[in-house]
Amino acid sequence: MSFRDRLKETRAKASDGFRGGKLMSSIFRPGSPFRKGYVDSPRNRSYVVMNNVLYHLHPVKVKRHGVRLSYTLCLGGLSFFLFIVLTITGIWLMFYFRPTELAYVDIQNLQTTIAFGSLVRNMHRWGAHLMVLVVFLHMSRVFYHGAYKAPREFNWVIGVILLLLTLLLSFTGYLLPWDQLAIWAVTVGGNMAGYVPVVGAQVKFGLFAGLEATTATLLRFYVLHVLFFPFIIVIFMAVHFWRVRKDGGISGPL
Amino acid sequence: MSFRDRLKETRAKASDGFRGGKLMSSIFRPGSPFRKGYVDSPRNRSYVVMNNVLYHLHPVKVKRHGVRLSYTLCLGGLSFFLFIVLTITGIWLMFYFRPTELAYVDIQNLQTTIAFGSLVRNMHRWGAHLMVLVVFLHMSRVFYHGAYKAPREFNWVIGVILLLLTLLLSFTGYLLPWDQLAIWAVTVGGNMAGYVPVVGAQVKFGLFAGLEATTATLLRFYVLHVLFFPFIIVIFMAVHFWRVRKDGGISGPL
Amino acid sequence: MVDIPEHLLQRSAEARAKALGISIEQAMAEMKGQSDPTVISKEPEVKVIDETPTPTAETPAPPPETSAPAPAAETITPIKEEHAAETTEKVAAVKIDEKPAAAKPPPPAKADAPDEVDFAPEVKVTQRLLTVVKAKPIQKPVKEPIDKVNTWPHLMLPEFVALMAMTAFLIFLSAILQAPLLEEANPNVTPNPAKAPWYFLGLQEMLSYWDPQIAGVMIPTVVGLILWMAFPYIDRNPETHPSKRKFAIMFYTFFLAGAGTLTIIGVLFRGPGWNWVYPWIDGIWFDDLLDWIHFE
Amino acid sequence: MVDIPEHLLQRSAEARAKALGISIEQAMAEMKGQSDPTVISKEPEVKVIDETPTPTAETPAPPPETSAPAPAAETITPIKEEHAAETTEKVAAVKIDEKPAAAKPPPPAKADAPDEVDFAPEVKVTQRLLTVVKAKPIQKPVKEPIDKVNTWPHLMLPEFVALMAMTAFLIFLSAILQAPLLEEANPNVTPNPAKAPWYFLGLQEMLSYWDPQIAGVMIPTVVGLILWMAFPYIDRNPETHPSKRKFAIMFYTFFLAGAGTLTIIGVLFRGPGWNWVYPWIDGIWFDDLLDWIHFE
Repeated sequence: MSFRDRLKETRAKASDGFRGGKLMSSIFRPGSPFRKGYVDSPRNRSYVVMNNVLYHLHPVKVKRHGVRLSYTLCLGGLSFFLFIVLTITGIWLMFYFRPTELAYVDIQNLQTTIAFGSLVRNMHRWGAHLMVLVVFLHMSRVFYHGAYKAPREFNWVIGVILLLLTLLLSFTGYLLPWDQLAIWAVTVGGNMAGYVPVVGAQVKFGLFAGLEATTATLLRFYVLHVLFFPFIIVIFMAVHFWRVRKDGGISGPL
Repeated sequence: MSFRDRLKETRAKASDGFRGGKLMSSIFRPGSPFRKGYVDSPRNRSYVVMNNVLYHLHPVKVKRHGVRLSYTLCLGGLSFFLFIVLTITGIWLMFYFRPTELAYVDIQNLQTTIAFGSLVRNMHRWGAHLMVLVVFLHMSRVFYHGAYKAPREFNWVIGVILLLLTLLLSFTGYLLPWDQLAIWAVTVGGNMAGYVPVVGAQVKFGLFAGLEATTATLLRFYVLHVLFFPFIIVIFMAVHFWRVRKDGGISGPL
Repeated sequence: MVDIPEHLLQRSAEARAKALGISIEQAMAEMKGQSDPTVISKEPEVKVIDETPTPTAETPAPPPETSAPAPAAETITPIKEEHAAETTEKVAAVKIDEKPAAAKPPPPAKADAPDEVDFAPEVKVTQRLLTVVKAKPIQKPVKEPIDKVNTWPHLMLPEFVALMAMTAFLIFLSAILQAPLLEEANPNVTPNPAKAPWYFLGLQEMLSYWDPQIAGVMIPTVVGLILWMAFPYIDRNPETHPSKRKFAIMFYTFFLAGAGTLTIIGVLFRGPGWNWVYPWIDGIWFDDLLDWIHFE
Repeated sequence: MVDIPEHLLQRSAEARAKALGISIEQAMAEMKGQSDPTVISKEPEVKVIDETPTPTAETPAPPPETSAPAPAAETITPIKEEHAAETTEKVAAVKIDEKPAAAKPPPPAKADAPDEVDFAPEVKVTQRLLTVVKAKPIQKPVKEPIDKVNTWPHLMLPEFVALMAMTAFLIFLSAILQAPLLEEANPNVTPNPAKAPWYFLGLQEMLSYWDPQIAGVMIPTVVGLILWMAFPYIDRNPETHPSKRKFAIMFYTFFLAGAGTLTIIGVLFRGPGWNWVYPWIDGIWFDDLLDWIHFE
């Protein structure tokens, strides 16, 4: 036996000992590829999904037609993924942003002096536009497949609420760069709220934190954008995903 | 039949029709008390837990000894509940707070001019202290019951990480009022990080966003406090709760 | 005591009456404990059990239990309640198919789907035969077996590829297209035109036709929210194939085309004073787009 | 093809050898398909199946299948894989307990725990009997049934009461105790003493004894994080009752007492220049506490 073979064997044994040891088997649950003796068996394929807190959003088995990319186009999953990307880039951007008169200067600094600042800002902005689009396409796909029908009626309602929250998130984020584009787009949008019968003026005042878009509006939109709406949307997303499972998974083939 | 009886019957019928109708039965899943024909049966008792996205964090059945208040003292549940309370009061406080030189003035305004401002601020502060205490007590309870033993070893590790994140959340929040108490407590804490061998100076610089606690530190701590650490802790909490279930629920009786 | 549904009791009583040669009412009274049980003089004929009922999740049938104080040799009691709870409504259908030639000692058959931890202990026969209910399924299983595949790897791999593709696309887009940043906000200088974000430009376009109360409030609220949310409750047609729901498809497509047209007009064809312009003549007046042209 | 564990094959071969009067090696070879099957001249004696093995979740035993190319009349193949997936590791133990007198047509017994939607179709016997493995359970179920109660209402009601009590307590506390707010932050005026938040005061107290490298870095990192996290891997004692793990209990209690003492000293007994003071003589120098005394 050559030295190289022996080295290989020792390494394999050490790896097995580590992967079969107390630490790894307490961290990873049965069926994990990181555990010793993982083989590709139906049981382990089930365990991979069941024994991971993220993957267990999926059922262990899905209808065959649901796997075809052309059926769902992955639009629901992509919406969720874009939300995650926006959360991470958003948190990063927050470290360089103050929701005051300094907001515009902060964005300028971000674009010019912070490493990757411009890229991350672009990702956040285009990602937000993409998310509006993808959520809307997801909704259209669901409509054309008639997937809103019993027993999925209520999940459609939640879906519409999620689209609304996505629009609100995008709209409140629109003001944050505090440039002419931001302030006037939000003014146009906020003025629309003023046309609501009876309570229009109050709604507009509440939205703007005053009579027009000022730095008070900026702070308000900032908090709505970074925490209030995300908090709400995460709750609705949890219910949405959960209902998909409970209502019998993806809707049947056409 | 008196008019009153007939009214009662009509109302009961209308209520049944509504609760048995398409809307309510699409919103609420079987076993919900809001559906028509709910009775207290073992099946419905299971459904109540299974068919609710929040309650389904619990198993359908729990070991009898785990229900006794004296066993767990509800400490884990209370930690989670305090986190929720702190999230809600925290979002509310954010609407009146700018992480700049104006922070101190904002807190003063909050206490003097904003309705319920003082109460909510107190709730957030005492709630945070309570959470540190409750999480620590929860951990001690788990230790004394030996509940960290196999197969729960890894959940103990996650629990220690959760305690650490709780401390970090509390510590970063400590700076936000921007008074003498805040800045000097954080200076003492941050200087400790400077004693780390080799990378001490870098860690301290990263924490303070400079050489000492300034408004740049305030912004950094603000973002860490309101979004970064909460984002991390929620992920670990999800894994923690999920592992409690997967590792066989609450640990056995002594 | 488990509550036995009337129709099951009835069927059980019929069988018992036939076996013992007594009236159905008498059998029923015995089974309800209101009368002394008839003494069985001869060995009761044991019937064949073809199938135990398989309740579905949506309309759960009560467990077919025949419990009675009368002398009985055997009952079939699938313990389903517990199990249904664990499998999230999917009841394990336990199927027994046995054809014993004769029955000197009646062949005991016990189907048991126990709880997660309660391993089935040694079965002790504590009851004797009252009667064996002829097994007509209480409800016929009508669902067809569904063709399913494992999520891992058949769903999760395509998903992973989609996520990676989306990430690559987003990073590529962000590298070549610079997000707009105009001059600092100035409430005293109104740009002409002031346009909303693109997803609201359809609405803004409508605002130029009708009264704001209608175009800005009524239409988005009633059409955009209430009608959309209520759609599953309005559309009572249970079909899902497009050829069988032409109206719904047509409705949505019209809506899509209308919203798309309005948005495109708002983005591209509106200039100063919200007047009609041609983007290839007068340029694009949507600020976002103006800036996109400056590649990084 | 399912991989049959060696010990099962062995047991099966023994049974077959005994039934047919051939050597065990021969039977093994036949079952592995390495030799032509022995022609069965007489009706094989059918043995009684007491129990199918009930694999537990932690150490799943392979499904006891006896599949072979030899002529076979019947096999018992509980389909567990699928079902285990659905019930989250809790395998439904299907128990069959039958004692047919003799076997003119061998009594078919098929236990089937199907998937959530696949209702068991009519069973077609497609195999003949190779041999019936005498049913010794592969592993004995050792777990005791656990006394359980429904989460709703027995756990959720106490939880709800606890949450309400906590809310009431917190609101009460917030109404009577005003959170401290000193003068605006001023980097040029250092308070004496400058104290950390209370949960770090034990550390700060230690800092006054030892070098900061030890007290400020080594102890919190090594004791506070690494040792604590690694505790389950260090403590190999499987007992949970306090009387059987006295060392661990003692260790934790000492740690608790030490940390508590240091924290109390840091909060109450340290004044200007981190010198020892008595709170009842010199007052409390922890700013939080100072302020708590001013009730709203």
